[in-house]
Amino acid sequence: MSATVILGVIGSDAHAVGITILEQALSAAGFEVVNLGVQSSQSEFVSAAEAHEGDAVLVSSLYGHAEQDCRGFHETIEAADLDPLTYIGGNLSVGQEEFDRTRDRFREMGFDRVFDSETKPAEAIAALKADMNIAESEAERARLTS
Amino acid sequence: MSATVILGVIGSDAHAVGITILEQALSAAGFEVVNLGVQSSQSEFVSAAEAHEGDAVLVSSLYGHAEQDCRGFHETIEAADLDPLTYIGGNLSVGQEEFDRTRDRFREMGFDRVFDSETKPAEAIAALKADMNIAESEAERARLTS
Amino acid sequence: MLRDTRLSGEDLSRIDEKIRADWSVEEIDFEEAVAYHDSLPRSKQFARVLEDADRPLLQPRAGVPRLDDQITLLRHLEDAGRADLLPTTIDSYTRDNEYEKAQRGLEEARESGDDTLNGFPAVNHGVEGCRKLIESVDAPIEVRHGTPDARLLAAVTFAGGFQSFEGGPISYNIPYTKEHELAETIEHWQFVDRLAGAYTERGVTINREPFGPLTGTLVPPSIAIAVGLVEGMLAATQGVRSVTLGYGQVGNLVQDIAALRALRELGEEYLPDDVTVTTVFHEWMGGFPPDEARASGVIALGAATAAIAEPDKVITKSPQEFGGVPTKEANAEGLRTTRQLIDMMREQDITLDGVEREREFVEKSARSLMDTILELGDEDVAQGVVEAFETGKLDVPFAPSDSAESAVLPARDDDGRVRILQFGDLALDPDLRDVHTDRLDRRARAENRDRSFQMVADDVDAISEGRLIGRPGGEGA
Amino acid sequence: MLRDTRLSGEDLSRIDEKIRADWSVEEIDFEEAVAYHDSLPRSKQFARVLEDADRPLLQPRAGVPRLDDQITLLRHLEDAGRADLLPTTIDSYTRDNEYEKAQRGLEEARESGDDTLNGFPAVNHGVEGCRKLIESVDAPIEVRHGTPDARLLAAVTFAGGFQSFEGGPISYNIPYTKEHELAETIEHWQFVDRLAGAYTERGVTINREPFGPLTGTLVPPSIAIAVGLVEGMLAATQGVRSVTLGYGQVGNLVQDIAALRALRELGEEYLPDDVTVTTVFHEWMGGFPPDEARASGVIALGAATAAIAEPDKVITKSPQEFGGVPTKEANAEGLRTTRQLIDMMREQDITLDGVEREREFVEKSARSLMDTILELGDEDVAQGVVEAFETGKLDVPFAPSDSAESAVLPARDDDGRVRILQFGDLALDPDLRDVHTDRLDRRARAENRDRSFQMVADDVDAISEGRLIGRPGGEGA
Repeated sequence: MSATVILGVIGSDAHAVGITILEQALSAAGFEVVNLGVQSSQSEFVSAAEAHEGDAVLVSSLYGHAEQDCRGFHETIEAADLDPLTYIGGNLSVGQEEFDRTRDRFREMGFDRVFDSETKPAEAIAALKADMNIAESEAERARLTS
Repeated sequence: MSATVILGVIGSDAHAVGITILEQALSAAGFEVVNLGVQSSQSEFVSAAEAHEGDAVLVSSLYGHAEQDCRGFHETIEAADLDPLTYIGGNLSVGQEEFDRTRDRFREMGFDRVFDSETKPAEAIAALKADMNIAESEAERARLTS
Repeated sequence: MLRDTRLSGEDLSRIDEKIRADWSVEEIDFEEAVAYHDSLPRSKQFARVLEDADRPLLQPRAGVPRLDDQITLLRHLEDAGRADLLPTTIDSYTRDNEYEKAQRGLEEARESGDDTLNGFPAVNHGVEGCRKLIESVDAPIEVRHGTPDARLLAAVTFAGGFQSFEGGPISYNIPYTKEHELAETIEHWQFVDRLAGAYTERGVTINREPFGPLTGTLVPPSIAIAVGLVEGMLAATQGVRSVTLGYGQVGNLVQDIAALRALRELGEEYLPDDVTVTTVFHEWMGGFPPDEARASGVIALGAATAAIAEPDKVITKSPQEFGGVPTKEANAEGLRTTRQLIDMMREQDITLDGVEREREFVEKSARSLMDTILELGDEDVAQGVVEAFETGKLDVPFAPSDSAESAVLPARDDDGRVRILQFGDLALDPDLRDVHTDRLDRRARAENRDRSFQMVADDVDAISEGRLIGRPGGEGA
Repeated sequence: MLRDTRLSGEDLSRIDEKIRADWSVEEIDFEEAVAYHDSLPRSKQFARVLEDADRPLLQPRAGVPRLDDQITLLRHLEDAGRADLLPTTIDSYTRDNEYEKAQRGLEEARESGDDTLNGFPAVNHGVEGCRKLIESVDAPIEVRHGTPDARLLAAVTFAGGFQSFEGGPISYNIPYTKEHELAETIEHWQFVDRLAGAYTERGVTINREPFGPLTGTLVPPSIAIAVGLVEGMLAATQGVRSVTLGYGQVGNLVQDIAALRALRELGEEYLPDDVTVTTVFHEWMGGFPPDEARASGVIALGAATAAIAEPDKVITKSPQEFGGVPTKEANAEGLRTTRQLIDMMREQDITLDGVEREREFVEKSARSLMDTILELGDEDVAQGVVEAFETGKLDVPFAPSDSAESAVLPARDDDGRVRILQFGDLALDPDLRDVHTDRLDRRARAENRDRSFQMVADDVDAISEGRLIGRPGGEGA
């Protein structure tokens, strides 16, 4: 397995803790990871997906402006003739909106999966493997859920 | 000076900390103190005032039932042909009543002075001395207010 | 004549019949009650849960008159507060054995919805009511009260499925009432303990917990420990095999940790080998600041102390302590603040300088009191403790009871530890007294004033005013 | 070329003119500004109040866009929170030097009453607005922000009467932004510090405070200390004479006390003798529990740590930390909980085992980093620190900045102390690295798992989930 995952925090958000941990977790799970870091623009994501032949793009946002920052993102990806899996996770809504509604909105925008800020890396990894049809070894499963 | 003060907690109230401290403070300030302790009845106060020729009766109540416990108290004192100073202090009202209103009610019942639960012994002593025309020495004043 | 000997089965039956004449309760079938206890899941076996825990368990205080309200309250404390052990606090009328008045209060509460009683009248709810409560929550429940004569309460609640019972002949007499004879309350509690012992012999361990904080205000640790040891010994004589010795926070970290260690060690030493000794730490029982934020600070200091000292159980306070009975939400908040601190601190290896020295001092002082008690009673602890209180050789500060001299006056030293300012006739060896006096002299010098009762008065108010030590100059100092 | 040398008066004027071209602010008359500072009462002299205190002073965080609201907020924190020192937190647009956007936000706030800015846009309020704020409260106020290029902000706020200014070229760059060059932010802060120095030379001491917590998440103490020392040295070169070195609580009592001691001692050692060094302790800067009661527990542990370690200043948190910006009431509550604990504990003599050993370890580690920095810069700390970050020899975990390698990964050891799991190129001597690795191995064995990034992930979430150490098994463990 050597699926490539593009990872970054979108917009002017500078929260680095989450993607640092996610990068480590993805690497440990056997993915090739391209970490764009914080304050990454839509075009940086798209260029990286193109250059590294990314199989998945993981967008993180923790400062409440994800919707604005992601407007037109999937159109740009399509325009570049790419078709990666796209996930987004973090504090995605402003205020006290129910997460179910938030998820629906981001699914409509084109994201394949939407996660809240309590999501553990293991969940994202399990989702990636499921969506990419990568079999988990028993050992990996045990480690990830421990 | 050897004024005699009768001291006690009225009703079924068993809070002893306050009067223990007050007893000590009064003794140190030169008063003769008869401490009836907790759970003292009106008649115990009156008998003690009679037996010890009490110049003042200090009633303490901390459990919120002072008004019921003191009903008819001043009539009983008068009936015994006594005329001591009477003070009351503690948590005198139930609920959030303004202390000014509480004071008025107990003044109407016949108490010469009414104190809240934050009152320090020094205040009660200064009041007793004022009401009994006992001069405070400079030294005492310094000690009491220190 | 009062003796520390086990009541016979005949005594037990005779007294049981007599107390049930006080108030008509259904006939209690002991065998049936034992079978009921046997039917309870292991998670409701109080002694087992407490004794097997690998971390301090948290227990709040709570009691309201109506059964359904009490169930709602306890469930909230389990769910929102994650309480490990639950309480049921009994109302004042029941504490005075005024079951008729309690009944009226309960009926009024049922009719009006208002709580005219300040706790749960377990005798009036009867065995069936108690069992419904036990069955409605997951954790084990202790009976907490303040009843000098708790015989009927014990008979009903034990049969009702409760497996832990707070109090004792000294700790529920001296700090709570004025006119009960100590010899009498000891006799009454011999029945309670014998009943607990009878269940214990049938495999239903009833946990007994002397009330450690006593008057709750600056009680010197040696006095609290001596009272707990005496009550534990009296209970053990009657067949009790699970004793939780209590101690109330004084607020000095070193002294509180030392006192809890001394309590456990002396408990192991003075109580028979077949008694399992556990300890309970009460968060500050004195006056609280009239402000929830500052009250949370007081609670947190208790929690931090517990995290380091690791008692088996912690009785929590709520941030609404100043205002009397807290809402169930505030009660759960006190639990959660306490748990957060304990869970953040208990895995840390925290060792404080001076704890061992203070522990030795507390132990020596408690031994001095215990030696006197046993000597006065010619090795009979029941007779000895009555004699000791009569002569003031054992004494409790600020005690309302005529059975105590109440001549002891405590004050904090310059480090905030509770010392003794006035000894009365307290049976402390002269070298131990000298330590107290020296420490208070040091404080007096530091504050440039005489060692006097004014320190006591200042210390009593200090924590509610935002400090530990009542320094001259008051709040702004 | 970047050098750690004092800017000339000409440089100062030239830069001053240039930065004021960014946004039209009124001409600042330095002499008039000095006279204004001279007219302030002693109680508003920040450095004097801080340096003369005999107990830890408390300071909250707070900033809203409108002047009148900021006055109301600060007065509330003074009155209801009894804050000793006050803050004014600056909005994000100002931090990005987007004064036009800040102006629009301020005007919207004035029109609508809604706060569209997340802080006080001091540049837009101008010198007069700042002075009104200074005059409206009793305590001294510090400017707190997060601005990589804070030159104009400093010019306006210093002239506006503020006498304390948080931040520095590393601490307001590496944890806050992605693309600022470190060499550039050092140059910018040389101006800020030189301006503070100019006031200082005229008798108006401007206190400077490097931002100690950095990324706020499990930062190893040696890294935080090295960054603070470098920023303090850079400031001293420009004539700053009052430096407050900062450190953020990690939650292990021994390590936090040790780190604060090391910070003070190394500060005295590395900074010139004519600099007065003070210390500030930040209550936990990581994730908070989503529950005010548990959050109060986290705050209380910080307060207890401060009571024992006695830093000169404590930056408090509020129980609403989880939810973002707290209400002013919650902010005052955090102050009062903290004060109650500090005032109950600080008179107690509390000495913990192991603090000295940990302090030595922290000091050795910080020295190892400092030696490398000075060596890389050939004794020029400015050049050295740029080189150190470029090579990863100095590094900050979880840093968003491209100027840092961010290869260091921290994790807690079995006692809850923050150790280093992955070193990247961090310039720690091998024997020091071995200690970190040993300790984490011990934890790994205790948890029966590999030493791995999973520990980091678990530890980052632990406190918000109610524990200190992220043990396997999660919340219920």
